[in-house]
Amino acid sequence: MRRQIPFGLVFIFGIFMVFQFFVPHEKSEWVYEFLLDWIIVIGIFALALGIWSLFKVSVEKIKQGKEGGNYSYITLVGLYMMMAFGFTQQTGDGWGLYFLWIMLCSACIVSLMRLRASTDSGKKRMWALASGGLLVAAVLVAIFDDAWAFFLYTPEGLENSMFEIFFDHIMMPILATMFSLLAFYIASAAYRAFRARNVLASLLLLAALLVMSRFNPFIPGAEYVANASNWLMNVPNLAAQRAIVIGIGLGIVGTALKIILGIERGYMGRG
Amino acid sequence: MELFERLMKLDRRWVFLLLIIVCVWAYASSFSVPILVMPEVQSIYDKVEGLPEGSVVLVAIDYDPNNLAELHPMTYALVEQCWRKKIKTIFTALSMNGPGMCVQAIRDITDSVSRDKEYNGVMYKGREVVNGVDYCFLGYKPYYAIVILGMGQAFNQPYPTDYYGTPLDEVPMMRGIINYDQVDLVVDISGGNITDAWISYGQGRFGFDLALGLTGVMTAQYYPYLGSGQIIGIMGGLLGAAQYEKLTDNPGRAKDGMRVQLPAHLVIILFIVMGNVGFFANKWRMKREGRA
Amino acid sequence: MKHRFLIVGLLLLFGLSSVWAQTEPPEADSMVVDSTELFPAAVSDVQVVDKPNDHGHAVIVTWETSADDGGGKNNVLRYEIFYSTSFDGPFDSVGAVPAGTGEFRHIGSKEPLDSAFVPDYTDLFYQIDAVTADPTIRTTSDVLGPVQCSGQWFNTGRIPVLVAVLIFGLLTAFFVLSAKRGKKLYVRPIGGIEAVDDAIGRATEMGRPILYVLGLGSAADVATIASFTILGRVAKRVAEYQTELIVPTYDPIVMSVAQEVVKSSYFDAGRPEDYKEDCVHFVTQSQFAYVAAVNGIMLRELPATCVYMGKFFAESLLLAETGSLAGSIQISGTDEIAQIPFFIVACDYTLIGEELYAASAYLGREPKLLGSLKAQDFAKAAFVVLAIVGLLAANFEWSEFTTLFQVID
Amino acid sequence: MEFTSFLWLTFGVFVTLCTMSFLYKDNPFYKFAEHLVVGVSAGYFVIILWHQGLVPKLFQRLEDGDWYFGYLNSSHWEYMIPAILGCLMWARFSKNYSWLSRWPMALYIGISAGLAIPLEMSNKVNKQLHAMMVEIDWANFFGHDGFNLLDVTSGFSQVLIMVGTISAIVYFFFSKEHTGVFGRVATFGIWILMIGFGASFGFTVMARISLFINRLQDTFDWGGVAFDSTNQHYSGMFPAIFWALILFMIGYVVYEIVTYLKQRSVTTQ
Repeated sequence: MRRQIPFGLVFIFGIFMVFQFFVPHEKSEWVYEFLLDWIIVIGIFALALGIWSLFKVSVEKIKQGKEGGNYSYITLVGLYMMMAFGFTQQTGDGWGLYFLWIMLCSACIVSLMRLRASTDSGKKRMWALASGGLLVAAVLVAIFDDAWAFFLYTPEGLENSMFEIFFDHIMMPILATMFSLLAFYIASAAYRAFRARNVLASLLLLAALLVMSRFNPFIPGAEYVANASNWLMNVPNLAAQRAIVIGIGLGIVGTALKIILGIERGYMGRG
Repeated sequence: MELFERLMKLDRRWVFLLLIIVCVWAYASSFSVPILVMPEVQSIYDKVEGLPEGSVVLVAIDYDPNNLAELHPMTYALVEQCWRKKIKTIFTALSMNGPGMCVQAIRDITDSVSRDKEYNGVMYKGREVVNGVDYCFLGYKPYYAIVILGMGQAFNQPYPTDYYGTPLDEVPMMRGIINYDQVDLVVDISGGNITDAWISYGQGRFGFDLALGLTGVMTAQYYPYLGSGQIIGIMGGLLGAAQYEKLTDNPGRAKDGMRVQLPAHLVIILFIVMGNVGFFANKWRMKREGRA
Repeated sequence: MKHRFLIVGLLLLFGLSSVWAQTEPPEADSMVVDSTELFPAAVSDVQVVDKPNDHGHAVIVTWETSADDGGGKNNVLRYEIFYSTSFDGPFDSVGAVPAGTGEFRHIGSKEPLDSAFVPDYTDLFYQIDAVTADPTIRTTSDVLGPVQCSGQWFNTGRIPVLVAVLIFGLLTAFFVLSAKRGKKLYVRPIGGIEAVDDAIGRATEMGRPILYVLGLGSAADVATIASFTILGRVAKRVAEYQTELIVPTYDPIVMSVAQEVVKSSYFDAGRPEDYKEDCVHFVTQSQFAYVAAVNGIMLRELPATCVYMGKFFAESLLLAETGSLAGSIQISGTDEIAQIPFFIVACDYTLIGEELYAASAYLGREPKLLGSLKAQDFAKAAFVVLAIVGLLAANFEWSEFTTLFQVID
Repeated sequence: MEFTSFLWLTFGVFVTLCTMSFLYKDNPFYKFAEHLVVGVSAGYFVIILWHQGLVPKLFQRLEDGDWYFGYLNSSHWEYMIPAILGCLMWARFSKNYSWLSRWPMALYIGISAGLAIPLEMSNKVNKQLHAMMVEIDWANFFGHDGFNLLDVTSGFSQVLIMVGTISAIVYFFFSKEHTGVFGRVATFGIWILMIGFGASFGFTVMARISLFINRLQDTFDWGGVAFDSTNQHYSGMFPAIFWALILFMIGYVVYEIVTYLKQRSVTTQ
């Protein structure tokens, strides 16, 4: 039963979605939109599992005393701060005890992590007391401070200036720099892999070299190279892409059919 | 022989180091790289250069901030060339965020034209560029296809006033300029599908000279129009912008970008070549040793 | 007699006056023409029909362009379309199209509270104005209608898709059934797939873990689902060899499914006690933060083998280069075309596009899974034949054939 | 620019450099940046998904109901179904009931697999097939102006696209060994694939280097702000902080070099 019902659900909803594509009527469209909302809502509920997993793995690293395990504190405090910023916003001009509250909560998170990570009961008790005390203090601050408030159902938190600062000056620089490392990796990958070992590797190498020289004024016949690289992008590249797209399309349809018909069951656990 | 093996198995951090050094050096220094000018860019330049003083060029600023890096340099080079040669320009912005781009460009270029400067060996005196005399900015209107068609009848039909609210009939430079018939060249600088409307509704119906400035990724798909003669030229991406900056002898951000791009590409090519030299030398040696 | 003169005189006078009147009106007429000349001819032959193959709330209006559009006075600039729910109006403007166009699709909102709402099963009336450069000078057509719009239960424009899906489904079913009956299906060996088992063996020898990256896809992407099957296979071997497995994930649902898959693989291998739930863990839903974390894992845990299967975007090269820095054997497969070149360059084995799906069937080691591969081959063969015939048809102007394959959305 | 903003800007440059240091090797600075960004970005997406996903898709739909009626008196009571399914996902927290979480997972996969079949068939197969049925430009077979095989729109190029596509499809046949004529066509197919891959690799290099130029630009801009005395909030602290970061960086580089040299002398001994 535990396995049959899920496969039944896959079959029923899969078949419905296949035929929905051919039925433009408003009623079928309504069901379609409703089902897409299901997917979104299920995905967001599952995020709690993800955050829990992140917490568990971080604590585990500290517990095992792995090298660099202490960095996990940064992860969880960062996670907590961003969430706190996103749900709060100042109500007047000043911030009141907001930063004290943030600090108290962060300390509470850290002591909770220590609580889970410690093994002997004496330490466990100490950290339990500490986190309990900090939590009470944080709740008290939250109750008695009027300078800021929680906004759960309205997006005021997105305009919290700390939320914006964390986004602009922590997230964006690191993510953009991570992306820009590609400039170096594309160079090292080219150096490492572009060797004329055989015909295929040579073709790959020559095509890449030609396109990379498309604006190089130092090589003879520069204009010809520019035209040739334009041609490479529009003719062989197009042919290659089209062939792959068709194969992928059939591959997706084939795999999805097997999933719906219950032939392919590898994605579902047993027991 | 050891040298060749080393060439093959160089630590990748040397690649990184050389690339960083080259990029930072190229970015911080002010040398210029030779830029190969393609005929499709040259033709735009020649067209503008051949226009007499007092001619009219329509520059359509149809991009928004995310394409700014590639397309802004084209606007700067082209408009500065026009204003230095005392060619009047009409600006339109048919994309939602276009006016912001256009206002910024007008402000910066006005500033630049007010100084004395030499281009291609010709000295130009700095002069005040006056709104309504040297240029007219029409602003943003939705439904670009209809606006493009409307301007074919009369500019004041889709745009009764200019961007700043002056009735178009009272703008001095628009006297005698009724529709595309009085415009000598239309340049569409665009990061989206407005280009298609300029080609089919604008050029296709009214037959004016049309040149395009496009983002790098878009460029390839518009070459067919060049072949069929519907457009007189294309500036494609940073590369096209740099070529235009070179032609107008007005180095800007695109040439700065190319100053980094070219050496960086050369470094990568150099490493590829080194790797292959090492590879073949090694193979040759192995063969020889195997025989011996 | 006297009267006769009078009558003749009157008649003459009348005649003259009529002549005078005739000469006079031309002048008046030319003045009138002057102003009517400004007005373009109205559009003709207008037809309004319910837009087919849709959810309703939409009408297609077609017309013959005005005689003064592209000819005659050539002063039509655009057509403005008006609609009303009653014959007498009032008519609301619903849009405009440039001159030269003879069709307007009035696509309304289906939300009754929306201002652009167009009701179904209600009489609708339309009017079209031919508008000149001066918006006040325009000619309005007669009121047209009534027309009613409604939603359809079948989209005829998508018949080619339905036919293709049905034929392909039948082919798949046929091959799966014949495989079930014991017919041997030959599938040629595929390089990257063979490498998976060797790579796991190598990891065991070296005592280093295996890193399995499911990519940035959600569980809604078929590529990710195909990757789950491969993960199951890998996890089973890992359990048999008692190697460590690390699966950092990008999406919580993917994490949950992957946990189930790995867990059941450990059960299958007879080592449920070795399964640790945290080997499949969640990182973050930000592309490059995820990459930063996975890169860190690679350099710290130094996996012997990295497997990348699923959907990958710009991070493909970042992962693959770091993996090669860590000295891992790398096997990749993605259906994201733009990333295939980077995997090819940086990885030891790459499954190109559909080979990813083939691998999931092939590694399952169940003959019936191979059935869909056979069906895909048949479909590809049919595709090639149809493309060649279609090309010939297009060149010999046999358009009936090519339109058979056209999908209209 | 105010001093606190400048401090944040400096922090941005600092984490940029931390991330950059990964090019050399894994080090404490990279670990700091990595762990920080994982936490912050995870929190960011929780907030975004909450405010832009859960609130409009679920809470706003149910808000006209009462929680003590189980929201069944809401005008969109049917949205309790996804809410319940979402809660079923949480059965995974328990060992004994975790099998319940397969229901929402099955729905998720079933719906998306069903969605994919006709959509992919239409976009990736039917439309591509129709796109291949083109009229070949026989009049300009060898290019539009004289003999020019590199003309993208010439008949020759059209034929080559057709032939290339078909041979690349042949390469992907799984049922037949690549031998004989079939093998030769498949070989041509993989050639086309490789040329295509090489070209798109080479084409991407420029975009990737632009990304690095952007990072350089930001860093140089930061230096500009540090010494911009026209700034009304400018004070001696600006360049002081600039030099502090630069010195810190140089110090770290020197430290790395010294440890490297020490290690080398140990290994050579």
